[in-house]
Amino acid sequence: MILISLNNESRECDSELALAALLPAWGFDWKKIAVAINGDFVPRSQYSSLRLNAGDQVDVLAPVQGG
Amino acid sequence: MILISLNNESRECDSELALAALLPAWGFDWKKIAVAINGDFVPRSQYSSLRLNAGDQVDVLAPVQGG
Amino acid sequence: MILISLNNESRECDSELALAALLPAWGFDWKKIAVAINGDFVPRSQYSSLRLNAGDQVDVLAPVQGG
Amino acid sequence: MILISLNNESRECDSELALAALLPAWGFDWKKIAVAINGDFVPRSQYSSLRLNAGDQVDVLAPVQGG
Amino acid sequence: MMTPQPDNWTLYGQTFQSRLLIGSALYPSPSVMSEAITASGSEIITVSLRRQSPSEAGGEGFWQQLKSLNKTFLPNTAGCHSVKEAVTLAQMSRELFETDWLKLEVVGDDYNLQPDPVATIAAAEQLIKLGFKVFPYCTDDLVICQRLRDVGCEVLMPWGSPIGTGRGLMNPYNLQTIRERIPELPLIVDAGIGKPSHAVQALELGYDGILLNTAIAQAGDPVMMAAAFRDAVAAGRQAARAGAMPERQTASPSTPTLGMPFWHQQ
Amino acid sequence: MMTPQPDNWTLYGQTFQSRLLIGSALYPSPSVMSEAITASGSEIITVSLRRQSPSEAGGEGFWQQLKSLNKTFLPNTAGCHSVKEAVTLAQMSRELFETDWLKLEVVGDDYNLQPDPVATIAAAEQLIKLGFKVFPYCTDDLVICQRLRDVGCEVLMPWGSPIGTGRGLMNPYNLQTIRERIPELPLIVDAGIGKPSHAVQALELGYDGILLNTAIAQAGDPVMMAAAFRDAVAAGRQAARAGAMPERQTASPSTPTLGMPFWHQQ
Amino acid sequence: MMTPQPDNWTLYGQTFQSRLLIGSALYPSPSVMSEAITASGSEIITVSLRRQSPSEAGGEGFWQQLKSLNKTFLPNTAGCHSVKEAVTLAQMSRELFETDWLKLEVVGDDYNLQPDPVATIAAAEQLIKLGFKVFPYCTDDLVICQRLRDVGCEVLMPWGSPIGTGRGLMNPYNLQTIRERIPELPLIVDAGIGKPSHAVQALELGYDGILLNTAIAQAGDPVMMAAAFRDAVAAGRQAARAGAMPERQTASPSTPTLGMPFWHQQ
Amino acid sequence: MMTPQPDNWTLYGQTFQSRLLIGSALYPSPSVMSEAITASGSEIITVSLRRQSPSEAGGEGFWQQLKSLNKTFLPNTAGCHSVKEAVTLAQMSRELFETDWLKLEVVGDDYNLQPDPVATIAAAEQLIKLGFKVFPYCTDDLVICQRLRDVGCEVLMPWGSPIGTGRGLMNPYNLQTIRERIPELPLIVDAGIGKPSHAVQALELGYDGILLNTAIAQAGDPVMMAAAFRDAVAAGRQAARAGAMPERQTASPSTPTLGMPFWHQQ
Repeated sequence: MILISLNNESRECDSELALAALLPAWGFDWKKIAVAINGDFVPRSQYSSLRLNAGDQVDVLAPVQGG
Repeated sequence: MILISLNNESRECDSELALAALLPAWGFDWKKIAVAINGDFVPRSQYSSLRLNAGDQVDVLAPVQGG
Repeated sequence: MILISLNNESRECDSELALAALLPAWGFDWKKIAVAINGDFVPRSQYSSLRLNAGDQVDVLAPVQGG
Repeated sequence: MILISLNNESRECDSELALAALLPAWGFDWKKIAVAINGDFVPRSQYSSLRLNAGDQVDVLAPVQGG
Repeated sequence: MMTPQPDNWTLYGQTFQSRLLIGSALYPSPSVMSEAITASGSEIITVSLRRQSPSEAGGEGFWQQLKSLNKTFLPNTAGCHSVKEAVTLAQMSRELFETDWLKLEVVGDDYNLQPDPVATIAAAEQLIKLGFKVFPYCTDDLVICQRLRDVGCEVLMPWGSPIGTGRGLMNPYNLQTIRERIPELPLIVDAGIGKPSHAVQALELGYDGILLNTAIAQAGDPVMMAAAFRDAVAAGRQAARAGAMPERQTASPSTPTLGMPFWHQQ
Repeated sequence: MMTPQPDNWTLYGQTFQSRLLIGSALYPSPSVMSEAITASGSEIITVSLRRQSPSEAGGEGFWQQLKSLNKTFLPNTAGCHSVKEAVTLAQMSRELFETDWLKLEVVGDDYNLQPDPVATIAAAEQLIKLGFKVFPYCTDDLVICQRLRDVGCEVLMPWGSPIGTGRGLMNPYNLQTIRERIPELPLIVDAGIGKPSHAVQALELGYDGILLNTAIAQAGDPVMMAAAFRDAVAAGRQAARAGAMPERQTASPSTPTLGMPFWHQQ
Repeated sequence: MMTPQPDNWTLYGQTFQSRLLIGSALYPSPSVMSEAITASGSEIITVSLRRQSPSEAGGEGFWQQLKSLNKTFLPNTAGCHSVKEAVTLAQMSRELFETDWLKLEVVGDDYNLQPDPVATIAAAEQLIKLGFKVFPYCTDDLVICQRLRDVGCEVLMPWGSPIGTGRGLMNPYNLQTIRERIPELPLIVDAGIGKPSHAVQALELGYDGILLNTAIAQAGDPVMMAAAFRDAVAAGRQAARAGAMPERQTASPSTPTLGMPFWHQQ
Repeated sequence: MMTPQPDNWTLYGQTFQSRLLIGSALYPSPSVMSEAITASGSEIITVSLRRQSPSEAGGEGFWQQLKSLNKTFLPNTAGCHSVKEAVTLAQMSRELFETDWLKLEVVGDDYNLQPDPVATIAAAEQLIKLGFKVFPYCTDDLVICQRLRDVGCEVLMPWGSPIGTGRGLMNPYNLQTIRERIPELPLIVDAGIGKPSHAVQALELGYDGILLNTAIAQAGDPVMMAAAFRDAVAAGRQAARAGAMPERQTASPSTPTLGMPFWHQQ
């Protein structure tokens, strides 16, 4: 288990699991969100292969009102 | 015959004739004009009785564009 | 004695006395004020002769700041 | 002799002479002007050593009104 | 839902939908005039009277065409310089146009063509006694407006700026003061409107309508400009009813700031 | 004749009728938002991205409702303070909203929330290389606008005044200069619009459209205000096409002076 | 050379240097009032009359202090709502202040405290027959100003904006029209001046002087503000005499473009 | 008491009394230039460099005359369109005028002659590394001003309006924002000042000084206009220090209402 930050809250997670597995575990539907890690965009095509490292800053964003 | 002013042009006219007779003689259709004499309004009801005096200033007005 | 209004406050005064006598009695220095009675200006020249009537409205004014 | 441009007018000049010699020859008092060659500033300290090359663009500037 | 519920207004007991009163002068041609008036959606048209020379039937052609539009006519006393002239011309208008409505104008100065406040009040008083329904053209002076109300005017028409200048609302502060102090009467900005934005501004200030002529008649394309003003008064009126946001001194974001990414507590 | 012929405009190859772009934030409720957007006639809606906590499904409800309106979406980068943040957020928006359109905002100061001109140019250049169609939010600075054009922006969005202030067009002179010097691109006034009269003024200046949010969302009646702005942009656009009368220094009468009665030559 | 040649002006036959008329009210203390009046360089001070209760000698102290400044006094009729009140108060002022000068004020509305144009004209006419030299406080209405001139006022004092608002010149266009149409009389902007820039603007428009009170008396530092206004009227007057450059639509360089370096003909 | 206590300000460690910086161009004659500069009380004069043809000694005469005034000179880079040109011209100025002061101008557009914000920042950064004391001429953009400060400019000179237009302060809101957000640096309004009232307004906003040329040089009487601006900056500065009354929405009387006569309680 490693410690990462999810939307600025620290979380433990299994460093063996790919993002594709972590997102549903965290309660996200990948079709309704977009992801950045450490300030870099992560396209959906990488979800299945990408694994997190300790201390990673994960941003999971969803649509909101905009002006 | 007396001398009067019609719309600021001097005219001779027969002092015996009423306005009702003068207007058509001058080429006016009374239904399409309004009349003032010496700066006072003359209602149509008076056309048949009213006779002019020498020096009278007659204004015959018709509709025009307005702002 | 009669009842009059002095600067909108009711006062008793002796109807026999002239304004010239009343003003000092009321504490006014006539050189430093101007007088109106019932809304009309009363020049100083009349102070010695003028006597009040019951119900007179006396205004005694002095210089103040103005804009 | 080489061909150079002086304040955007073409001139012939002796490639052997230093700027310190050319300026008075051109009628300039070095204390009252400043010089740039090919768009680069040339400080007075270099006048005695600096020689021109064919095609050099020489700007000789003097004080004028400014806003 | 897309169209606001009917929002009529009343002038001397007569109800109208359009808040645009329009003049009939200065158009490139009578047919453009008719098209522009129709495009404007206006229901009230100003007209006037001038000396008629028997020969020329031009005036009459104009009048036949205008009558065919079936609008309400508002005769004016433009050009009158005295109470007497205005009263006489008003009486002639009433007989010929068969209406007791009157746009009262008494010119006070030939340079800025502004209304003479004192003569306008005197003329309004006489005309109201004679049974006229007076629409007084006046300056943006609260006290003059109050006096016109007190002699019996049931609508007031302060200027935006001098007629024909197209400078819009020279003094919004005065116009706003009049609106606040005379809430009970319909108020119309008359004269000086040059662009649709001026008309919108007038209605945003709470004015009930505007009266203009030159801005449409002298536009590059009068018919399209008439449609522009039709939409402008609709926009301004809805804005006044909807209630505009307050103007703020400092910026504030529209997009939510909560949940902004890439920011890391430490 | 009463309705002007179709007058579309094109943004990055896509054609639209409405000249009003509208934000989706700050409405009293989602249903009012939908009604207001519909009433505005707008075809382009701005949206954004924020951190999502799995628990709350609120955001999603909003997004489902907005999608159902079948409008074109313009994601923004509101709140970003650096080129890097803006570029990352842009890429996430492209994936999630499935559009390469982007309203580029890089905040330069947290007090007036104005765009950072230098960072905006740098970000625009990167994003265009990445294939984005950039709508840059910028100040009313001609040279900044020219540089944004030169890096490949095909539309420019100078501000009217700081976002959320509702102060309208602070500097019409600058906006007019930009219009005159950059005739080849569509120009949109973004931010600062507080009232319909501001919107009309922008289009009278020759601007192609306006983008606003607070003025409608925070109005007393957002739906009616949306209709007011719908009519305002129609009015302003027609005014620009029709060509307004020139503003004059001195008055000139609309009613003809020739044939004025009661005047006697001597 | 550094100091412009003497540039006096004349009011009812009396000559003055300073173009600033100043009120005596609203100062934090009598001593600040005296200092401020002195610092302002003003030669004409407005005063008034109110009911005196024998007890309080406060008023008298003020008056003794003011008299010691040896200025010209201009009594006002502030607060009067009718011709009758104004005429009576004027007569009392003449006797007590021993001057036939009078600043005529007849309030027309208690909200904006504006002068009543009709009553002001009537009162001016009566007072002039009674031998007064009337300084009428009026609105910025050309026709009202002309009537005041016609009844014998030899100076006119249109307002800048409502008294005490400090909004400056609400309607420069009207003020300029009055200046152009009434070149023969001295004109003073009275009321509404809030800052020295407003005073400069009034004199740049060709006005001969300004009258103010609150802007100095209620400033953070009334004495320094008085000096600011002293310099402001000097600046504005010299500007009017010197003749300002014309305002231009487009930029033009001040530094010569001829002989610009680093530019190479090809 | 009539003269305010000394109120100096400091630019790059040098102290001055006058808050007016003045240009040396566009005067009808060199002697008028000298008289005007003297009358203005200005202590800092802007100058420039141009190509010198040996023949004409005209430039030299001008320069001798200007030197004799013993003022501080501020050379400019007017006309430069690139960082390179500006840096080279700056170095030549430093050698010839024997000063490291520099008014940095990098033209961004030949129509409005506005500074190029991006190039101005880059040039300022280079010049400061080369030891120059940079006075950057910039637009009224807060973020640009902050960046100029961050690269080491110790004074900022945002424009009022485009050079030579005399339009005054086009955007007081922006200028005020810059003043509030950058309290630590002296701020000078450069370009666009047309009348003394504009100068007063700038100083009332809290600006430390103004720089102008055309408004004086092209006035009908440049010497008198110079004196007008001398008094204007004095007025504006004192106003800023004294603290102006707050602007009010509604009227309030200056003359006391208490003790108003002719009023009878019942």
